[in-house]
Amino acid sequence: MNCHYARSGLITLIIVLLAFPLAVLAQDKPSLMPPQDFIAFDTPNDDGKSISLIWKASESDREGVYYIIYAATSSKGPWKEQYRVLSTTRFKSDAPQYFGLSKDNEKWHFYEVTDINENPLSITTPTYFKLAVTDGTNTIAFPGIALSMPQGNWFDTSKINVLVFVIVFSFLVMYFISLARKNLNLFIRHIPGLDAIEETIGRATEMGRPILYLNGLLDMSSLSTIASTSILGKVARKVANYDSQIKVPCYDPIVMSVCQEVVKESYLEAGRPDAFKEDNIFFITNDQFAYAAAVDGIIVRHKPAANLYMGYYYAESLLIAETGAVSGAMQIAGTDSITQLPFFITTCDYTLMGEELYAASAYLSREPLQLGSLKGQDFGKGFIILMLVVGTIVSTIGYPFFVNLVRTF
Amino acid sequence: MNIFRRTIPLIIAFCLGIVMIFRYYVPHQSAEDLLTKYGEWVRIIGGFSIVLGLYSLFFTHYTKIKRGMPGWGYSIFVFIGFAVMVFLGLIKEFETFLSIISGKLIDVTSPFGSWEKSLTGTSYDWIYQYIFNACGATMFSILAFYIASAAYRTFRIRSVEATILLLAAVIIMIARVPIGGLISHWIPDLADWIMEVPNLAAKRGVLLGMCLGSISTALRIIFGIERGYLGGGE
Amino acid sequence: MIKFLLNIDRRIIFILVLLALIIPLKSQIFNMPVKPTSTVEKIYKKIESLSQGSIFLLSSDYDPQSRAELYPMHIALLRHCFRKNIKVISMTHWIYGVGIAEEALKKASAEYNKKDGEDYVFLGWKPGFAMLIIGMGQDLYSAYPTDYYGKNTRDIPMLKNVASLRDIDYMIDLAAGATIEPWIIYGSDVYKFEMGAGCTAISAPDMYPFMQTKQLNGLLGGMKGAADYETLLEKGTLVGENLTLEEKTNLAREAMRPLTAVHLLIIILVIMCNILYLLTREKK
Amino acid sequence: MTPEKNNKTIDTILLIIFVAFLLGINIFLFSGKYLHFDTQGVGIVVAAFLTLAMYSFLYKDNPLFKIAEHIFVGIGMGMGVVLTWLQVIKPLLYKPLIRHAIFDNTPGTPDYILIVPMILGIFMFARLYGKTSWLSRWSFAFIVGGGAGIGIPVIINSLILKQLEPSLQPIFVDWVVTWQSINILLILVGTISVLIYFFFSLPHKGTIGGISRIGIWFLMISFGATFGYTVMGRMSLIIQRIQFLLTDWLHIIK
Repeated sequence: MNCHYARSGLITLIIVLLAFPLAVLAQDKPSLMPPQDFIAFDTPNDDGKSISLIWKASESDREGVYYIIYAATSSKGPWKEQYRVLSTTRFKSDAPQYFGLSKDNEKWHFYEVTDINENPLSITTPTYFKLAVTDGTNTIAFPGIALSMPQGNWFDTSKINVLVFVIVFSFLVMYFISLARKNLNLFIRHIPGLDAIEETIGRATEMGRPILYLNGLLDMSSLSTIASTSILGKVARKVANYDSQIKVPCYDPIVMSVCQEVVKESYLEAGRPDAFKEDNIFFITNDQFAYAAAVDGIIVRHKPAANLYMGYYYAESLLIAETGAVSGAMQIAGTDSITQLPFFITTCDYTLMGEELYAASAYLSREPLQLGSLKGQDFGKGFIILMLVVGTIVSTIGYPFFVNLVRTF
Repeated sequence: MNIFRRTIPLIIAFCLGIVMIFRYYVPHQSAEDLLTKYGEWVRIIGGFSIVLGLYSLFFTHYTKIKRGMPGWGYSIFVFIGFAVMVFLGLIKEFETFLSIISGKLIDVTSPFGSWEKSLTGTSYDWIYQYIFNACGATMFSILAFYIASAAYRTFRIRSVEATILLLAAVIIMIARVPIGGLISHWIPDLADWIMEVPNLAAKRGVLLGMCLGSISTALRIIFGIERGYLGGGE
Repeated sequence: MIKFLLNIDRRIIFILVLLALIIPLKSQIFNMPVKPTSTVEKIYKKIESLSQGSIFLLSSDYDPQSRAELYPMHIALLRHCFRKNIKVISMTHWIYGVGIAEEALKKASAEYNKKDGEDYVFLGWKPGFAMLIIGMGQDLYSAYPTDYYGKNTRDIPMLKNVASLRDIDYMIDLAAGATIEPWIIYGSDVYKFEMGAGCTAISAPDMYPFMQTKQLNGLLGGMKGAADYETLLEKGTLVGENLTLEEKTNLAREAMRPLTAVHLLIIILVIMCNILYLLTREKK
Repeated sequence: MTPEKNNKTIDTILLIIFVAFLLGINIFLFSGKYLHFDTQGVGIVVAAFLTLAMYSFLYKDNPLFKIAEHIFVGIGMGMGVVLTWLQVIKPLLYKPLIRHAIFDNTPGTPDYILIVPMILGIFMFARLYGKTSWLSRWSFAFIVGGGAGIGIPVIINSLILKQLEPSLQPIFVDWVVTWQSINILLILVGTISVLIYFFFSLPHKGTIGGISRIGIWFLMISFGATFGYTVMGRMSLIIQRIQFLLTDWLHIIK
């Protein structure tokens, strides 16, 4: 046994001795340099679970050279190797969410430590780190210890561009809303689908058939459902005036109860509280295809004169709209579900696309406050178009300024 | 009374809205917890609301049966389906109910109660597979027929726009099956180009506009301008 | 006559569609070679490049309603792995997906005589979505203390060197819903493993941006993606190697025949109705 | 007989033939040992019946479809209730709070803060009594207000900025025009023209009208492409159903 070890040791020695002059001859690689400026600190912009280690990149960084990070829970050790980092990887520039986009970041190594010895870092006592560099034969340590403690941060600076957008856009909308209070004549272009609603209701009254109104498949916290319920309010008011009937089968119980409130209110405003029937706004089920089957049944059996589909839909869109189209009803759809738009476009008489759905309630009510916010949106779009044009030109010239401005992490 | 009916809801919406906006910029763990908690609370409230749905559904079908309205017989099937599903779905949960009655705590630790890690082999699974999924998948697949008949009825060269829509659809359809590639490799290439260039551009445009629209709706809600969801003025 | 054809009873179209689906399913009509797309080739090549004994994670996040589109690629991927002696970890985020995941694994492993615990592991379902991914990234054994059959994961021979997601060589998510993004964000981005995906045809276009950013190395989109993969698998067989009967049943390529027929039918119908439409317009 | 009545008679006859046919086939399948009389065999028969009942809607609304539809609605609702209990109320409310109120020996401490969502949830019931229905507005405000706040930064971050970033690519590098340049330019033109189509405060006349027309063309290409792309997915679904009927049920195709 011993003999075996000795022999393999001897062979290794011979190989090393033989290789040594070769290594000296191949001295184009710089010799190993000690690590410099090793610092540990709490990782910025995080939830307090990690510590960042940084140190200067050196000229001796190359394939085969590794940095070794040791850690301990006390300054006296015991030290234990935690990670080996290939010296050509892990730079500060890999983590712009913490350090920004400065060119200088490429000159610093960076390692994010989240656990030592497979335990999460302590948030009450500091963790100690040592750094060494090795090329397999030589190992040089950084003369010193770095220590830090993770901390949760209260503001994420990498999201500042999002904050600026929020503020700018809120300002735009609020400004135009306040402007709209003073100036009551704001222009708004035609939305053909909405102009047709009145006609539709008239037709339904003549035929003595109900109007079917769907709210889509999302719950009350989604914006398309909110837009849809507020359109329902306006539609219901016209329905009450024409003394027609509106049926609203619902997919979500909360949406159902909001719809009941909204329609009741509209009948009250129209002076026809007696004509309001709560049973007409009812819940079916919160399963997609069971809902679709039931709505198809309603369309075939009650033969509504008009179907209004406002809100967010999934695959059931065509199941419902095609049945409606064949039943001969006039159909108006409005959805912000981009993938379902083609099916509404082909099967409905009018379709409100995306943003038009949100604009509909302003359009129908002509309330200055709502129209004002539409104006604000238009300026937002103008702003985006400007950014697209200027940004593309600037980046074509060779400055990635705008790209960095909109970069998200 | 107006305070309770209108002002307080608007204050709730305003405060929560503002807190939630600024929460986004806080990387601290507590901000993350806030979001999780809020999500759970909303789910709890939503959970209660299913009672409203049940009430509405049962009321509708009960009235149909009671008044003997046309097709009332079918309403019975709603009750049967519901009862069977709830019974089988919660059969093991009755332990919990029993424990409430008997006053002794039986702990069912798994997050899904008796479901443990799988439904395979349970009676609930039988209903899911052979009834629920049979109906759902069939309803879903009816789309195949509808998509064909919708294409036949509406893909007509009535206008420039309709023609463009038709052409794009036909090109993609032929490129998606092997025959497209056999005719010429240009067909799948063209289809990919359509997906990646004009389609991307249009979707991006719609999406950007829509985002602005939804943000402005959200702002109107937070600042109490949009009140439709509360059920009108008063 | 033209009027009649233009406003044809749609039930006639339904029957035509049904015939276009059933006839090729029973016969070999429209049997055409499939030309694989590059996104599928990338996944194939990646698995082909893995060495024996590499660890492959397959998350099958779909339920019976999307089985039609995702099951064929599920089987094809498993066959490829088992043929290459790659070890497979199978799991699902969808409770309704457990049955299918188990079925696929049993079917494919039986074809290649692979053993549970040595050549593959079925972890089953657990709740948590993103939290589960993070948990698996930190410690697989505590995220899944036991496999689906109740065996202690620490004792499973195949998992001996798989302590966390960091030890995965490649991963594919088969998704009917929105599980690919969490897998990228919480999984492959953080724990640095390469990842591909398979999804339904309708959500495939949404995945292209992730391939641009290399967060996904390839994509199997719907039935065509699976058919492409089956073609590659067949081409990749060594000369002289005999395929078993099971291997020859290519679920997706079988389906390509009716799909071709029905696509052609719709195109012909559309062309026909437009000719008729033009004729009526000229008369006016 | 009026044609309508005539039609009705035909439909009734068809229905009877159809049901008799179903019965006959299933008896044959069971007696011929194609299907076994166990949970799976019965399941397949039930599923086949429901599948055909659903498809019968393609011919016309009929009693079979109505039965299947109503069962489906009932089961769907039942599943909703089961899932609400198992996934929401039990783990989020019953275990951390209510259980403590009922039993003395529950481990852990009750999470009293959960009384707030519980009360807001109970407020929803106020909808059922006209006089107190305003209480439910508090719950609505809680859900909608929070949702709006969560949405704003997320939409800006993951939709607006994420979409803008790849849009700001250089059109050409070193003044070399390639295919890529044309594509980037086209995407830019498409995005802008679609955005202009959505301008509400400008009439669609003149230049704006022209640009928004281009926007519509882009939209139409996109809609057509999505339509064509979806066909295959939907057809795959029906192939699966056909395979179920022909293979699992009738054993015609192996």
